Amino acid sequence: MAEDEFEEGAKAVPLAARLAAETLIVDVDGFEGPLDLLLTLSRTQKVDLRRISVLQLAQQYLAFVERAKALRLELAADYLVMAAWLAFLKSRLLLPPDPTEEGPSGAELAAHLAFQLERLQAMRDCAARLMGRDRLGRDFFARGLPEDVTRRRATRYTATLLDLMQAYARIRTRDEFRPFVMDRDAIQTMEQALERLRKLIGFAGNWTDLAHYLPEGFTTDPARRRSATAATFAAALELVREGRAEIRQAGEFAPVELRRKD
Amino acid sequence: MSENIENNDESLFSAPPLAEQERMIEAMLFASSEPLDLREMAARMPHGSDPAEALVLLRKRYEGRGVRLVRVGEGWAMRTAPDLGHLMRREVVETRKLSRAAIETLAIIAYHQPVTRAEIEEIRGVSVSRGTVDQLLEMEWIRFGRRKMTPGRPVTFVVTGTFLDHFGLESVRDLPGLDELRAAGLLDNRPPPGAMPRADPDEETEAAPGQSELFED
Amino acid sequence: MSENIENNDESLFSAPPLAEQERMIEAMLFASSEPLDLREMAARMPHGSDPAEALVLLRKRYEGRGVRLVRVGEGWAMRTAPDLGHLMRREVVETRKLSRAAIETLAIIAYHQPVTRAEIEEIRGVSVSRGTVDQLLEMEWIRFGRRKMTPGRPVTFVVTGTFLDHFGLESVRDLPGLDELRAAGLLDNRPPPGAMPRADPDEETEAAPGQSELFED
Repeated sequence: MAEDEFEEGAKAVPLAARLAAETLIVDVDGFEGPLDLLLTLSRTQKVDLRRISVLQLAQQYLAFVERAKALRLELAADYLVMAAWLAFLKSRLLLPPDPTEEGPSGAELAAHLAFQLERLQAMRDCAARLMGRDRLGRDFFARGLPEDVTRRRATRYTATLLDLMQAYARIRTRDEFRPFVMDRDAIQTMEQALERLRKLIGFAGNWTDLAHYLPEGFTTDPARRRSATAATFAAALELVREGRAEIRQAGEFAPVELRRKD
Repeated sequence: MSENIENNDESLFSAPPLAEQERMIEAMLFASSEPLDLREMAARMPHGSDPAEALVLLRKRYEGRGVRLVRVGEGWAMRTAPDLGHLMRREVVETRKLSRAAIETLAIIAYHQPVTRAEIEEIRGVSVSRGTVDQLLEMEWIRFGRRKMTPGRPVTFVVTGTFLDHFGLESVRDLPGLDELRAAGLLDNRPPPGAMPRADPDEETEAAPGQSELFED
Repeated sequence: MSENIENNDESLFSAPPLAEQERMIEAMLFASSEPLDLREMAARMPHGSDPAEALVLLRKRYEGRGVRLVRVGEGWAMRTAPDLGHLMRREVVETRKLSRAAIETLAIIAYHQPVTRAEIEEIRGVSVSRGTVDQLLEMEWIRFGRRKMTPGRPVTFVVTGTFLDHFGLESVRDLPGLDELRAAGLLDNRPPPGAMPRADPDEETEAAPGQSELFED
């Protein structure tokens, strides 16, 4: 963001003025913020960053800002904030420390700035070393013709004990089978469902969909199904309350499952 | 300038050692998205190289390995060994409910074992499809029992330990009896009809060869 | 104790010989352009296989070859030897040139990870543009790490396996110069004494919604 603002400001300068300016100012849009500029300025000192004169650096920076102002260069806000801070640092470094004053000393602030510059330089060096490494797709290569893993679908069939019992009961009563509930109307009462469920629950060792507990003849006709579902559900809750069964549902509209509690 | 001298030196000193050429074609064949022919390889290698000779070495090196050097048309390519193809597949398991025919067949086997196919058909009142029995066998929920000492010595079916495990039963004797089923309201109060519906006698004989076929498998 | 013996028996009987396991991982690693980790390999191999042991053998086998077995973070991959890169000019994939800001940001994330956006800005002394981070995320060279347990719980960035693979690094511990930097204290999170000249004090709080937006993506 700051970089963009700065670039715009730099472009506003007439060509003649730019040519007249010092190298640093010509390159001003090449800087990535005030810290970058400070790092570049520090190179003129030609010393180890650990032994850099922060005072000298502050003066260089302030001079740069002055020149930019003289050229009516619009400096981005963060460059000016840094200038103000460096002016403050400069005064701290020049004046003898005031023991009554709180906050970090000039020397501490200067040391931290030197640390920041050294760290930024170190990261630049690391970036360069990183980019100079052998790189995938340029210096070394992956398999050009990968053979993808194909996914194969396998179906596993399953059934519950209740399915098995119901199936057997269905066979043994086929043809002759007329569930007594068929003689009544399309209503299964909760008492009926509860009586039925009490007998069935003993066989429900594993989680079984509540829908499987609906009595024969109550599963297809929507009205009967609704009645039996409501009654069976209420009966299931009753069994859970009695501590004879456990009930669960994985999520909204997921099947409600029931299991005996041992 | 110095580069020129180097290039000259290189061609003067002729091709790299064969072992180095082998490394080169190994890398090229690995990285290439399509088979490479000798001409292409030679074009990329230092002057004087002989990819044909290096290929022989490389091919030998990969003999019996997990990857092989194979000829594809005019070119050469690296391919995984065919016997390891199963490693390139991943299974996705999907659980589905057993069909009504299968669960009924299974119930009959569990309650009546050992039971022949003809007996299953008699109880169900319909013929049992080959697929249904195969499916239960494949799931290892049923297996073949002893042959019955009746004419034709038909094979029988029994349930397996896998079956008991799945349904959490210690033995088939733990299956609820008819009385319990009735008490649970799963069976009508009226006694089941004395005579079971008989299947078409033709169906039974038809089923017999199917059984022995299954048994052979 | 008896269990141990049983386990040994089991693996003796079921797992294929080590040489065969080596062939298997060779085939799997050859077939994949992406690194595979031990878990993935073991899942595709017969029960009782130990890809770690076979990997040691395989790595040795490919030492000095045109193709090498390299470690990439948690995974393993086959890659051509870097000294043969010149033969693969045709395979070179032109990567988008990264801006200086992006390269520096990447280096800072790699060496300081997990690192927050504010920390990156502190190191670079300039705000990090959204586009720079987006580009690195899109290239899958960086990803979001855990949120920092500091006020505002800012998100952090870390480098990915793709990053390690691209730069041929076994792990972030192998980043060049990491030890020297650490010894010099340049990776310390040294808080600035008193108030620091921040470009915009509001920036940090402003950045927060942007960050969480990114995080949601």
